[in-house]
Amino acid sequence: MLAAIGVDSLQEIFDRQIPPAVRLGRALELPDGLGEADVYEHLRALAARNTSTEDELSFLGAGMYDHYVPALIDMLMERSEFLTPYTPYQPEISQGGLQVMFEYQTAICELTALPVSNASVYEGPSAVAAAGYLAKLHNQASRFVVSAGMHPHTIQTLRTTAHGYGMDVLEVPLRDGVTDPDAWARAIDGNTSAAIFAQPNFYGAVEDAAALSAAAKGAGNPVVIAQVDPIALGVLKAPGECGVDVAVGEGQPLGNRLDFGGPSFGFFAAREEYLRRMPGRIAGETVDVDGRRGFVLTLQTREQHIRREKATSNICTSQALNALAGVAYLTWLGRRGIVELGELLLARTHYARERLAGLPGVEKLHEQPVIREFALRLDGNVAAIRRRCAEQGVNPGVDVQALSGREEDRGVLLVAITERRSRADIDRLSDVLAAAVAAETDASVPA
Amino acid sequence: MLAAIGVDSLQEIFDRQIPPAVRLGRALELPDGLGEADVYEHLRALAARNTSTEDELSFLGAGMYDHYVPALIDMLMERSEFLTPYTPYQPEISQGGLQVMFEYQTAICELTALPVSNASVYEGPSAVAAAGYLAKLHNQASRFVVSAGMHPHTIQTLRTTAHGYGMDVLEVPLRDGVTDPDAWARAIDGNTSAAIFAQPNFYGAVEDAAALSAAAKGAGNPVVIAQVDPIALGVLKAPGECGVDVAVGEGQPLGNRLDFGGPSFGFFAAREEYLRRMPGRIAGETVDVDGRRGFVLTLQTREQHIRREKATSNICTSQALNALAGVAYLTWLGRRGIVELGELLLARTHYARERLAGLPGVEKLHEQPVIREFALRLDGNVAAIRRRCAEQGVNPGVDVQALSGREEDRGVLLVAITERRSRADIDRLSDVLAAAVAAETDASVPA
Amino acid sequence: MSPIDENHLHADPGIESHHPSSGANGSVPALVAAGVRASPLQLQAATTIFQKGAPGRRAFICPDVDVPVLDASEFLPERFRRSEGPRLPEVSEPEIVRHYVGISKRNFDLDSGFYPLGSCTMKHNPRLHERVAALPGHARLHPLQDPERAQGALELMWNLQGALSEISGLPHVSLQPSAGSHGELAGVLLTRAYHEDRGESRHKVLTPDTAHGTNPATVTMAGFEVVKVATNENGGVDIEDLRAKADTDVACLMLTNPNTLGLFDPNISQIAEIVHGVGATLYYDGANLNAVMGLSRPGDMGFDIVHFNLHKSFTQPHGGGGPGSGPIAVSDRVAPYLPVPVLTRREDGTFALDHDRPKSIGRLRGFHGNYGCFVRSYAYICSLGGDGLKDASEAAVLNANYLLARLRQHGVAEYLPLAYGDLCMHEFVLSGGPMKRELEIKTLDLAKRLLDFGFHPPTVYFPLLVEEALMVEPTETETKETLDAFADTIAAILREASDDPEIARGAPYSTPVRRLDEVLAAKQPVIRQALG
Amino acid sequence: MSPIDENHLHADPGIESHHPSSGANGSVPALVAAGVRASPLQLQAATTIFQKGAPGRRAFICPDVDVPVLDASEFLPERFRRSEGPRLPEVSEPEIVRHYVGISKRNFDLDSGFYPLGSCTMKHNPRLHERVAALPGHARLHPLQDPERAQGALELMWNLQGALSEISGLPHVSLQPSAGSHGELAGVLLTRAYHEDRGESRHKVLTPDTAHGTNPATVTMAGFEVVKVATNENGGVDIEDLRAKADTDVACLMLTNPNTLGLFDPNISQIAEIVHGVGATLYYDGANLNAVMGLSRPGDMGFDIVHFNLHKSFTQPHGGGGPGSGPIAVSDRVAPYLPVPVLTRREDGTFALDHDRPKSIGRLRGFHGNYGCFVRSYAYICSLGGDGLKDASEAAVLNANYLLARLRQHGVAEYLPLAYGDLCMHEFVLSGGPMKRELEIKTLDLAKRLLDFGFHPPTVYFPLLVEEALMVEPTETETKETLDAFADTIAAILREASDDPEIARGAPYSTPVRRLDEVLAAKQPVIRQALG
Ligand SMILES: Cc1ncc(COP(=O)(O)O)c(C=O)c1O
Ligand SMILES: Cc1ncc(COP(=O)(O)O)c(C=O)c1O
Repeated sequence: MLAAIGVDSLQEIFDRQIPPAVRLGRALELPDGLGEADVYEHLRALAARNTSTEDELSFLGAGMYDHYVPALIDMLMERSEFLTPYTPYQPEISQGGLQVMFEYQTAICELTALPVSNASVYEGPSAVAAAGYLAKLHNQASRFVVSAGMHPHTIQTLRTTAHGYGMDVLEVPLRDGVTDPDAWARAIDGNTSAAIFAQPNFYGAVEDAAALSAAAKGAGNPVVIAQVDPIALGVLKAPGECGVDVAVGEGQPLGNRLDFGGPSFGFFAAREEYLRRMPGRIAGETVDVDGRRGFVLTLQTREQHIRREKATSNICTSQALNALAGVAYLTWLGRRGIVELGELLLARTHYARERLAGLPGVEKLHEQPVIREFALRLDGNVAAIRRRCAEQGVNPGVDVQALSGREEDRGVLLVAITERRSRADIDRLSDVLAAAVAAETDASVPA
Repeated sequence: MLAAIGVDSLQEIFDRQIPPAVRLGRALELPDGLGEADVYEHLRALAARNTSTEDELSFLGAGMYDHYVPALIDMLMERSEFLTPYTPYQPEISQGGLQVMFEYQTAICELTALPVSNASVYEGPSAVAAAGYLAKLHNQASRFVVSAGMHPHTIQTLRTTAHGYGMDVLEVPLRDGVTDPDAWARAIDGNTSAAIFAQPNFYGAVEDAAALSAAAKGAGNPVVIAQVDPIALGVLKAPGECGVDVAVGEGQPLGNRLDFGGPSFGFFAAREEYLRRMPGRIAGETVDVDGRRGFVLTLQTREQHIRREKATSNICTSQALNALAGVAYLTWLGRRGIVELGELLLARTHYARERLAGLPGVEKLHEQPVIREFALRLDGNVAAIRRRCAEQGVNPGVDVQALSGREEDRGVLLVAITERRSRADIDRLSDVLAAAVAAETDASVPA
Repeated sequence: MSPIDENHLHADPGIESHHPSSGANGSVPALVAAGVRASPLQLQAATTIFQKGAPGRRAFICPDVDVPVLDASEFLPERFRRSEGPRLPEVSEPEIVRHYVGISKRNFDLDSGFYPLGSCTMKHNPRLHERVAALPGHARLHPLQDPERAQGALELMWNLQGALSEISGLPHVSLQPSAGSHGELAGVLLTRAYHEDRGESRHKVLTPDTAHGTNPATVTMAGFEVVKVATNENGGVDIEDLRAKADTDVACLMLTNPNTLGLFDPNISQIAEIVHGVGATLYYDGANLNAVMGLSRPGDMGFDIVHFNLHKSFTQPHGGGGPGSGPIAVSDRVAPYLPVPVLTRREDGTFALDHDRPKSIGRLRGFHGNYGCFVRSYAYICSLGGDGLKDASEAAVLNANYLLARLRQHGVAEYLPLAYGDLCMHEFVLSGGPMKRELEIKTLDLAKRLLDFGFHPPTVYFPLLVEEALMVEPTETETKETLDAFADTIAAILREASDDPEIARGAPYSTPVRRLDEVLAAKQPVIRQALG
Repeated sequence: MSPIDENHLHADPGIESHHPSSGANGSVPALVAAGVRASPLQLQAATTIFQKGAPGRRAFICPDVDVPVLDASEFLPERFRRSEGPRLPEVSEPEIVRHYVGISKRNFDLDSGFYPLGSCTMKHNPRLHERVAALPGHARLHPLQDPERAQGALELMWNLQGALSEISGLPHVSLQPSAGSHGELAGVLLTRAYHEDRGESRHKVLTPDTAHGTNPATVTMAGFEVVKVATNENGGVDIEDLRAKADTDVACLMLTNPNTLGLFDPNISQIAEIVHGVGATLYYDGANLNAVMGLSRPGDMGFDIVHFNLHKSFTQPHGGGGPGSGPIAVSDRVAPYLPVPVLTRREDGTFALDHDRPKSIGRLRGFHGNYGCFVRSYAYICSLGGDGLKDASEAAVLNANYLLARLRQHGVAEYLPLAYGDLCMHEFVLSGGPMKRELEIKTLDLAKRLLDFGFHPPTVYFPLLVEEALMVEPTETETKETLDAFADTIAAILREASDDPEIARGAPYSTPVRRLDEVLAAKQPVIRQALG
């Protein structure tokens, strides 16, 4: 090979290109390479030091949920044909991936009752930020108004990116567990670029989405953006039916593993008028020279590789494989299944909330309807109570203040229910939590 | 669908065919069906009640070994194209599976240095029985002479099947850990259909295969059959170089999981003259009508579906997928790797044997060379010693008497080494075993 | 990882040019003219892994020798050492992956299309089963682990035994046999032991002429003589012939019910009476169990011994020819002879393995049988439950009858009449005799032409007593749409043949290879890659 | 499981005949004439999952409602309820499997062949990585698990950060960004925070005209103005132009080195000096890191901020367009602004997440980043070790130069000259200008013709400043045989074009679909399946 290149040594190739001053004159200080079995053992040992949802009875949620991932999804994601290709730049040999995107877009449009969807963005919170950027491009107004009921990570992400292009972010507080409608209407005006809320909100409460949308439109002309939980959309009025312009969300609950937070995908759907400002890939239908139906990446003039500094987003690699899991999961659930699942979660979540709120030292944070998750206020130190539960193999949920850093969240526990948490599991949680709260109360009472 | 069939109900289809007397007039008494997540949980709970080689430091062997199975093998075995087809009856759409068989046969011929191989039989012990049946068909003589150094399961399996067609089985005892050469020569005569030994033998010892073969041929005209460990063949003189006629063995060490004993595969190789008496599928090369190279199942006139009662075996479904794992593993090891692995096992096994035999109350069962496994004699109750080790998370090996039921195996422990058991692991075994033997000795000494 | 090695680095670029190419991309296919569709798979010459790679390439990285190394002959005397190692391939991991992924694409499979292979029960293989079988507690469990520390596995086996017992209507189960024919061998050896224990030596076993080849082959291997029983005009056992042949030399009658014609023998009780009347046992080949689960039980029909094909009725994937699993269930009188060990449940609910069975026929293989298959089939039974299994059989029979009805349409039935019967159970057998005579294409041609349409053909030329037989088993996991498409395709091929039979005779055209010369393969067997 | 349902049972057989067919087998393809090879994939009309199935079919079996059910509106008032559920597909599990397995076969992928897509580093994806990522301790770990009970995950992240730091020569790492362009956004926002913290408001960011599209797009999104820097005749940054544009309004210069021409900029130290001289930061687009691992470090070249593409250099599989992961490494002066949380190691060796970083730019997404990708890339780094990473880069550069040499042969170089330079790093860019003029085929035609030979084409029409660009990146995991075959195929296509350019212009012929009408797709966008 060297002879063909016309050099005497491999070194010569580098010597002729990299100036000595910037050459690394030493070996990298990294451990020696290992054989496959040893790497496996090392990574297995690390995994063993994590307590997964397989190792305890977990009620953690707050954006990512321990739903069952059907085995066929693993199989599909591990097929070389889906796992290893790049973005489908050559459509003739990428019809599989492109058709998956097209089907995925169809499923997201159905879920959200909105007419257009892209083929995925990174994940939930950054999807909201991406929607905000769409609003900025759309109306060049100066402020985002967001409900304080959004996930703290979402608000933080939105602030980070909005700061880049000089946009203000104004938070509207909650009242009785949901976005305060008066404050919401007051906050929105002609300078509001987007009005953004979560459905259900971070504390599990179902917002009156239609009312929020209408109020926003009444108070100005913002793009109304909702961050929605996709599983809840089996029973919940769809964003498209509530006057929402752009619906985005975290796709993990749809057939994606927890993976300590990623990779998953963000979904992004909108009204028709926003189509040409959407970020990311969009697959579209067309025909080949022989008239066969086929799919291509379309409307690429929105994208960075064509439009460069004028692109609607800088996104390039997104989350195609995770979106495949998403559409395969929705297909697996099916038209009836998604409704049944929603009803099951409603019933179990209601049961769990009532049962736990009946314990001494435990009360509901709010009375709003909940679907898959709910917030409680505990009489005692949440971290300490959670530690006591953990000793019993139960993770009772998220310590909200630890996540949000907000003083008003002190004592708040967020409990998530999935189809994997049976009534018996909920009863066990109830017993363990009751004991933990009682013990913590005793411990904190000076003798 | 019923209208097309011309019946009024599904029931009618059965009523018209199954006499009432033999209809099951009730529901099956089985638990109700479960959703996928619940079945997963149930099977996971059962798995959790097994102590696997992932859960303890295990030196179990005696026919199946905890070698590392490379991840690419899982991927290949889970590909629909390999996992779900039937036996390749339609070669034009089964070239993948047929080529795998052809490559597998090539690899087995290379391993054994014998010119013909079939595409797999069930597993190790029944492979020996199948080889015995080949000998019976070949020479119609009346007796199998087998070394007592064969795996007890092998001898039992051979006896079970030989009894069916009225064949005697005569065991030749060991001397100094290997087949007694004098007894071997004495046992074999003109009525001996097959002379059968294991290499290495059940107690880990390397037999003088060439001498056993020559002695057998000298004393009669039996088919010489060796049951060989495939991993050991990286360093050990191959059966084909030792005068062996038929070499068979358990394929599990080649890229197959332990799976509590199956499925794995048995390999079966022989000299050319036995080709037309081989059991099972054989893939052969040919061309298609356009002259393209292709593969088919060949020499099918040996098989049950063509020859029925005159077939060389009744085998139909065998172990194609496991054989795929086998050839993929051998490919992964590669020409150099299989030798390196053999040398590593030799060195570690030697180290382990010397180290353990140096412990008080522990001695070598024999002084013969060993490759991957060795037998020790413990001063104390093996079951009790093993229990003590298990409490420390170490499984020191197989309690031979529990397996063989033979009185002379009392006190014998069989210790297997793989590339997954490092020197540090062996040192740990040594410490734990030393303590266990000492404790057992103390406990059994009357106070 | 990197396939670049010393040899390449310094090799003259020309030096390796004689090397066979590396997979899909390795060869420059003949350029095809514009507008002509080339099938890329056909353009790839089959190249084995032994023809790929280069000296020094590898995937496995051996752990360092971490113990003292002596003179090698200290470990193993020179005379026991191999002079030259086996000439295994020398390839990097990427090459291995591409090679096997590449050749996998030359396989048709159940996940890719309809596979109505009669007698094989090609039902969908749920992926859950692969997931649970791969759990380390199952997959990395050593077979000689102490039973006390393998209680989950033993419980699983116990539960599976119980389910198989309930489904078959026979009280005792052994999971040991490795596949159907291994189960047959076990069953016939049990029969031998049963008679021997009673001091009888019987030397004949009856099998109908419709029997699968493994039945007579098993009989011979178990040291018995095969006696064939005729089939009557309805496709069932010819009772008169049976009566004539059933004497006290007969050890056993082997039957499958429904039989290989897809027909349930209405005389089954009478048959059982005749066989039991002469003191013989009745053996049930369970390959066709998918027709009757929860509907009719072999034990209730009078069978003494049953084998199951977990890889058929209980959806263990076929793997291109295995693994399978062939458990057996038996009646009380045969139970004492079951293979060792026998799984038992102790008072305290724990499980143990009983080796102390003095009348046992012994072992049929190492360890406990194909446990990995048990896991999958047990998962299947848990998923479906009792009612689900019955639903599955009902749907299998419905699908078969619907497809049969569709194939009795004008344009098909004239050429491919149903061989026997009217309705069928889970499968049916057509005769290609009229087609051969009138359209001048054989069943083989029809089968090969089906390949061009993405269908796996039915089983062909079996059972032997049907001329140009075509044995169709759709299974319950196929949709009506698929059945319709298959029926339409058969009709279309027959129409095509009536225009021009050469098309079918030359088929297939679109497969990775076209019709292969099987005679050449058998005459000059090349069964391994020649190595340089 | 069974796709048979009530509806079907009683439906007239004709009723569903209007339903689209079920997958590979569902449609009766037009009968092809004998002797003509039809590509089976071309015969299948693309049918989406929404066009399959039938009412009532399903895969998911919902657990029973095991809690008291109230009046539904107790749970959720009617006005919040959806009137009609989403019209998701109604299909059984076997149909889902066949559908997606079927369409997967319409994809080309890295395990199936050579994929020299420039700038994308399509190196082999070892399967070990999928195995370890799937371990429940990683895959089922909730992101809000208490750090105390996720120490294995945090240690893995810590180790990965350390490795990336060592490889880049920059001391601080954040793993949070989701892909390369997300890393760019993080980096440019860091630059903004850095300047703002110093009381400066700079509004320009420089990018060379060879830059990847994400660079300028990012600049805009982060609220800066893009200023282009020219490329000199050697393919490097035009120093004079840079000097002219580098003023105190400039916040940052974004560069990749080697650049998108595959060339290492010999003036890199001088460039850094100029940029730092005006107080700006130097940003390293790490997409081309595969050329220099263990050989040269961005930190040592003077870069302040680097992003990595774990899905390129560190072999996280691309998944047909993600997931990826785009960690960043930064110098001390940029460190205070890193996204929260920052991973820290306590005295006792345990790990914690620090949210208390007052100067932080904040979060860029939820949770910790794409941890599943970290697992894979960390496994890769463990497998290769320091030396192995260097070997990988060396082999990548060797392979690129070898392939370049092979393409400079007679019959190719005349038509496809190297755009800039002489040697290259891990990739190189050819110009199809002469080919277009002399053979009358465009780079696009050459690319499409390659598809017929089982090769993925190189990146085309990028970088923009090269006429009819063809950007070739073979990576280190390809064999010499593959490179030779690719070079031979390019030569053969050019020869073919000199005989008849129409062939390439009409290509591809053998792919599941042929050239697609992209204009139509954009003009009348159909971006979802119309539902009945
Ligand atoms: C009727 C019948 N009996 C027995 C067998 C043999 O079963 P196996 O292949 O599992 O050995 C088969 C397999 O095709 C069969 O169809
Ligand atoms: C040079 C260069 N920069 C940046 C990117 C963007 O990376 P990502 O796709 O991970 O966002 C790419 C991806 O193709 C690239 O090639």
